[in-house]
Amino acid sequence: MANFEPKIVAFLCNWCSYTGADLAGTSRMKYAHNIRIIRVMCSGRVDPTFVLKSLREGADGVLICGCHPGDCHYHEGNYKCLRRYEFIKQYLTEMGIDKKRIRLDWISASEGKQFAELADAMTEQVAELGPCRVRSIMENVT
Amino acid sequence: MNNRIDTTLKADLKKFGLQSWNDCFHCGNCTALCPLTEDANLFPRNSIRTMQMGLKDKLMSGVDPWLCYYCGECSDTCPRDANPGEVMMTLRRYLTSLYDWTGLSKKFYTSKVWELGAILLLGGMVVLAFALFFPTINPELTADGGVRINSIMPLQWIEWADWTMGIIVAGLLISNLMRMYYKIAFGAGAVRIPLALYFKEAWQLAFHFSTQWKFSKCDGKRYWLWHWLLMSGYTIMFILIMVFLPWFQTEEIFEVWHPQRLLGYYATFGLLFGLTAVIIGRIRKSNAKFKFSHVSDWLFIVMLFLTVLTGILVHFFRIYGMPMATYYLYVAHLAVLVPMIMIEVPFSKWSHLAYRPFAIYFANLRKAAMKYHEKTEISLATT
Amino acid sequence: MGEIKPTGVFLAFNLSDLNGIDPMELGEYVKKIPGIRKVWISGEELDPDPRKILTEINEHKLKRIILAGYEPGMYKSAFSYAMNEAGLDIRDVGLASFSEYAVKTIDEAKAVLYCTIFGIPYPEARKNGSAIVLSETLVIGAGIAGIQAALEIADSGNKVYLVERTGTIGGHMAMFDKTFPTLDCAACILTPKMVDVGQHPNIELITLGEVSELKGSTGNFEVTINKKARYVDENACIGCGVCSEKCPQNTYSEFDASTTLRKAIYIPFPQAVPNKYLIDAENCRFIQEEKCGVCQKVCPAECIDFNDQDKDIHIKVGNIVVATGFKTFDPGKIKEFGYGKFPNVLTSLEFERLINAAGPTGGNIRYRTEDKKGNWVFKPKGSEPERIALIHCIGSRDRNYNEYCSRVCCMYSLKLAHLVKEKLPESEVYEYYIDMRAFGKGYEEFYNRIKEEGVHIIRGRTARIAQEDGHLTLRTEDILNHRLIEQEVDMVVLAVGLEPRSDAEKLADLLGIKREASGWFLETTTGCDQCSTLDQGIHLAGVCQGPKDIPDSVAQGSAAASKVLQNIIKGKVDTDISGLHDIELRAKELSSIMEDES
Amino acid sequence: MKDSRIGVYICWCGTNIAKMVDVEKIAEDIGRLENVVIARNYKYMCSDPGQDLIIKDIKEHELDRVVVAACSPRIHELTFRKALENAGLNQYLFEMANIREHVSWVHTDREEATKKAADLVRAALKRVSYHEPLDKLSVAINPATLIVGGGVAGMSAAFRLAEAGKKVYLVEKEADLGGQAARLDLSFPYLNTVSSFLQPLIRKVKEHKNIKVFTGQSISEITGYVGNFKTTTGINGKLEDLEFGHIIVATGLSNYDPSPFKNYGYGRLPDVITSIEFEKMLRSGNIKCSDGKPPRHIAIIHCVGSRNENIHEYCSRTCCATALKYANQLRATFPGAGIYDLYADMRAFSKACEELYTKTSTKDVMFLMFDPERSLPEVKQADWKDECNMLIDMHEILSGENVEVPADMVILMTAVEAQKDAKDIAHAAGISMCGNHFYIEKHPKLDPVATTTDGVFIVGTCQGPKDIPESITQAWAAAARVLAGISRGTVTVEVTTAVVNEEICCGCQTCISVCPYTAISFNEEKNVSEVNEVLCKGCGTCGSTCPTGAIRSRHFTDMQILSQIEGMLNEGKVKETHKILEEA
Repeated sequence: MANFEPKIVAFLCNWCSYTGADLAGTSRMKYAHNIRIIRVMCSGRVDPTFVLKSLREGADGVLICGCHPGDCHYHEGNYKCLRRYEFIKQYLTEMGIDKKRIRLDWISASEGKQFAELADAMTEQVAELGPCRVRSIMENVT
Repeated sequence: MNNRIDTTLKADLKKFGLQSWNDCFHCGNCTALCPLTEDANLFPRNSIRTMQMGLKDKLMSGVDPWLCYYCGECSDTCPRDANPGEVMMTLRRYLTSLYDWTGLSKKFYTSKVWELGAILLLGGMVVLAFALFFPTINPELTADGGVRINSIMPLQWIEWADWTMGIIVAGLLISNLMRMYYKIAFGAGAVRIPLALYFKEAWQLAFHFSTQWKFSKCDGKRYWLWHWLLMSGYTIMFILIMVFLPWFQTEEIFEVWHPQRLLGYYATFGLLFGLTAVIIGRIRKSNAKFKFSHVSDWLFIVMLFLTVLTGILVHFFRIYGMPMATYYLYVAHLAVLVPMIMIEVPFSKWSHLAYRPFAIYFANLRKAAMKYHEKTEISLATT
Repeated sequence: MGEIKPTGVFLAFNLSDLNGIDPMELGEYVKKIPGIRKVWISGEELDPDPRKILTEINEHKLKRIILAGYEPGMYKSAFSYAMNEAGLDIRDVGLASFSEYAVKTIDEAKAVLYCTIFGIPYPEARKNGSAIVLSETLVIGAGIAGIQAALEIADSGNKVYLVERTGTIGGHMAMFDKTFPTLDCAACILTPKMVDVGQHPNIELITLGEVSELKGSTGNFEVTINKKARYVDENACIGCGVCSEKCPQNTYSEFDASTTLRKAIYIPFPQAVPNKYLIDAENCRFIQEEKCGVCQKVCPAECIDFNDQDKDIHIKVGNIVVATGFKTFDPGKIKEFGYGKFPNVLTSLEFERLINAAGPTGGNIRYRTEDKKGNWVFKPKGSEPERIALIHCIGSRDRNYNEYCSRVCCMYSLKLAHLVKEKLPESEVYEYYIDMRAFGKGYEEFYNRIKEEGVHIIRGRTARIAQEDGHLTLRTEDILNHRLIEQEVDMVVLAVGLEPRSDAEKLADLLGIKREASGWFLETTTGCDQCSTLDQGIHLAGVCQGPKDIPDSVAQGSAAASKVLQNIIKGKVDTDISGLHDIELRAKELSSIMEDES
Repeated sequence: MKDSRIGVYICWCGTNIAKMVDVEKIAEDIGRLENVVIARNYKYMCSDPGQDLIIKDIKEHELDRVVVAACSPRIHELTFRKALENAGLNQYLFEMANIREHVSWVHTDREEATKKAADLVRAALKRVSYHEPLDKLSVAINPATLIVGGGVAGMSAAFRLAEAGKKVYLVEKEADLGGQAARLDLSFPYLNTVSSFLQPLIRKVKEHKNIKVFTGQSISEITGYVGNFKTTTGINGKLEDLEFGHIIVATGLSNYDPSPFKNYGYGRLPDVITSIEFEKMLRSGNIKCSDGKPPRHIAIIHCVGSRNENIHEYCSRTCCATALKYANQLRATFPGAGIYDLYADMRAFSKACEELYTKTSTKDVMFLMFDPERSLPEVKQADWKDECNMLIDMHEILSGENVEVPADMVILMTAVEAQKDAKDIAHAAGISMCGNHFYIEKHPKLDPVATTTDGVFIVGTCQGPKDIPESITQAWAAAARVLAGISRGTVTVEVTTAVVNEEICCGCQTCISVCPYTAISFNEEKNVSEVNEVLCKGCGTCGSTCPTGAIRSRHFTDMQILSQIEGMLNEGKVKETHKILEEA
């Protein structure tokens, strides 16, 4: 897989993770350009269909970030997300998609650096898996 | 058996010059700051705690107060202004009075009347003795124009008086030391000390007595020097007049470099220098250890100073052949010297000269004993 | 007016709290009041032993006793005991507490005493009509307390001037990494509030400003604020940071507690509010010697103006909230610890920045080293310390420095210990404390948690720190284990206490606020009120009134705001009379009114 | 998807974006796409000319949607929304693409950065076409306030609100006002009389025209939401309905009964008393042992029930200072007596308390330290030959000695604990409790008096142990909140709330179970869920759990986010007759 540039969709909660990503920017931390960020109010809002849609549309990986457990702006949205995440991973594996393509992590508003590192790590992780073939398959089917 | 909290002790200690007993909130700063402390001897804090709780027995069986040379640093940095150094000083006074079986020491420490009274009494007795036995003095000069010092009273007599005094003092000191030893070796929390150790550790005595080595570990080497000069000068002079009087107090005046005079001069210088330093210190309160001066502190200094002064004068008067002055001053000299030795040495401040090295000795004995017991236990366990 | 029961007055003074008030004079004054049978002065006429008091009571046929002084309560129970013995109603033991009303002059003392004798609350007697209150409010200091107060007031639709002496709001809290005991990061919870302040339509933020003059009267203050030159047009600056990149001049960053360097044109920290750059004139080469001026050349928004001048802003306000906060104790004063001599002896604030994700090393704990220019800085690279010691009560609970307890050090030290364990799990952490003051909600639980994390917690104040070949050695008595510890460590964190700001006195004089011996602003403890001063229009919030943790400061910020809102909504505020004579008259009058009612 | 007329604006942000992102190119490409009426790039969109540009275009080209690609929405979303409002367009018909913080500042490869920026813009473009106009919802606030608990905290809050001319209903469980403070003689650290301010306060509260006091009453049930609560209470039988906009809960605390501690012998030994019992003695001036004699030795024991895993792990916060207060009072009363203070850690932290501690130690009060975890002191009867009634065995850890403390009277500094009925109030007002039944504040640091339920505040010791000044401060803090709320008159509710599409709602009630704000209720006859927009915070958790997709969280609808994903990952459709407006 020479110079394969994966596309990764990241869902960030508005209160912690998105702010953290902003901080990474304001403190000029450099990270992989493969991450495409979508803002949701709470990681609890991330619906499994979002993940599937992303893969369907050609994303090679999906990253979900929320507040640290206990810090959730909505008390326990991130726990809900955590449960769903387990389910999605299972589902993906059943569909024959490597569950490493999706990742859930906690980024607080002060953890710009951590976000940058996470972005790089995720990119690497997905790059190793190579491109996700869901889209091409679907297009051949239809 | 639990020991009972005793609130009366502090009242007792106030008489010995305790300023405030309860300021300490036990942060342990003093103990950690002190260069002389070790796991076995966690003073001043521990002593202060024992004092606060009024655990008399523990206090008596401990040597900690004697291990403190009062550099005063703990008092300077104490976050609660609890004055650990001064507390230790007070405890030393208190212990001195405990060791003394005659009970005089306590009297002297706690009542000015008694101390002054005793001093005057002894001084008076000396003068009286002279007045009675030698109402008339016929001034005689030696061939080389010096004063015949011994014609005021035969040297023999003086020597006898000297010896008796020496014996009394020694007797008192030794008996008190025995008591001290007893309390420490068999008091609360005592350890059994195997006989051999006594000899093994004996060198400590001589060493610490002669060098005051621990004191030199305290922050100011300066103070150590002063103290050492004072103490060595005193000891030399003490020995000269107590033991070698005939050799020291001779009719003929030797050359300046003659050991008799050199020793005399050294001792005098040491005393004078040390004293002046201390006096200035106490007046200026230059350092924490000088901030609070108990009556006993002043009395001792003053009397020693007078003794030295009169001694010096006697010396020069006789050299330059001024008989009457010499004789009168000689009487005065003895009149301060005698009470100083009789009271200060066994009962008051100066006794620490004896207690301190012994305390160190006992402390080391105890440590050694503990080590010894550990070893034996281990060996027992292994066998 | 009604007859006063035969009363004895006990003037409870000890030399420490005389405050320049002469008990004798006070005694003379009281003797003249009808109904006063006997006046004692503590120590001299009477040392308050219940038995002696009892005989005195019987001798003078007293029915009532008033204790006056700064802490008369100290003796109260002795008198109530005696009164009870004498078969009298102990509710007739009254206290005229000077500390309660922040009394500092003999006349105030007399007034308080007089009111107590006539059974009138002193504040009541001081009241004298009321004044109209302007709806604008001035908040001095934009730390968390000031921010809170400002937001509360502004949210209720009233204009607030928020004056901050530095270039950004946020105060000390913005510098912290995590907050105890919940460990949520200070920045994340604070910055949203800061943004609110920045965007709030009712808040006029005046940074680099200091109150320089106060005129007018309660309810209608005329305040002059001296606004320092920023040299950057706040409205034009887009916060791109090019200027700072190009600026050649380095100096220690205040925000990073001097753990790192910043430029002469700078922004205190990325989330600063206002998010605009500023030039610090002392270090700007152009302003100092007309050289350089690079920033001006590179600025894309052309917003840099070297001719900017300090200017005075005049405002009229009805209420003033003082929330000027604190400064940390300078441990350099304690020679035993070698702070400033040994590079790896840090203050807690420096360490707070060091472990902060946004700090000099990105949150990695590193040694402090010397750079080429001889500045002490932390470099992200380099080895990690393996043994870290924290020492409590630095400059607090210490009569050589500050006698008071700084209240937060124990907890933030535990927090720091936890953070170290989190970042360097292999490391050994040592805490040296005197009393572990984990008093707040969830604090004790936190303390227990830290203990379980394997932090060595030792009761004993470290006496001195020595440095040999890079290692630091601490000598401490481990009191509870009866041994001495010579602990070798790589880094020492001094839990420095809190102190009043150095300009506290100036401000106090300006606003007529009284101060404690310790320097903190003095509230009137009337009704255990922590916020109000004797002037009904001036209120205290946060640490400037005394050490506090964040929730307490926040609460007090709101509390001060509530008094402000009350004044504003009411539209008027009580004004005071101060003259002794007037107060006497008023008290008499009130007491007679009460007579009629009963 | 319906046609819409979108204007796209790419910001240079000086060089901040332009340096790393080819803004012209993006503007050009985007301009080709469907629905894009106009695509511009400009140096500073946030600047006034930049905003004017948008407003002008909206008017000229009848734009119905706007996308701005610039910095983070957290910085300037509001700015641009206002611009839309000014142009007469609903502010929610706007979307922002963050190409500064998330692109130009974090990447180094200009080409890739440009690509990514373009993706983000397309995503926003797709998303915005699904935006729908929303209006802020606001509810009127009832200016009255209910305060539960007539202790110092409750009364202070009541008085402040009343003074500000607001109606207050003050409900107190006991027969009279005053609470815990009424039991105290003096307050620490200055040892002032509590009654000297408490009694006047009680009088003022009772007499105040804006305060209606209900004593001997408790609150059983509260209905409604912020601004519009209801409850029923009343004195001796005749109930009345109360309506109020805010609730301040100040129910205070209760005292721990130390009987379970066998080692202290409370109940067994007559002269072992609790701090509260001792306060009573102080207030009567009658400090005597059970045998009527004055005590010769008095011992005070700290941390009885506090800092103890088996009873209360927390520290009761006020006992240490109170003990110091007692020590001083005892010393004054019994100059010759032995006073012993058995403590664990001396927590004299409040203003002037450390000084009080110092002062106390100069008054010959003996402080003895014990280790609450290892060995507690043990009080036992003394035998006739000891000159005291009791002896306390303890391990004194500062000296390491086992000692015996003589005592004629032992005062136990008992812990404080939550009210027995804390749960009921919590349930009624919708407050959450922590393990030991103290109420949980909204945020332990920045919101110490609010709760997760809007309009409900907790003040004083019901939230955790506190001294009087701290309680009062909290009370006033809450009062400030209430006053602010009232003077705003209305509470504007997040419009980005959830709404239920009743057509497809299957009534499974999953949403109800996941909602952290109990904002969703079930409508029995319609058999559908209903969202209370006032309570809903718009977290969207319900939306993502709804099996039928009946619940939509406004402004974050599935459609919007899905389209965003789509736009992000696809080259958008290019319109046939594309024309590029050159820059003005």
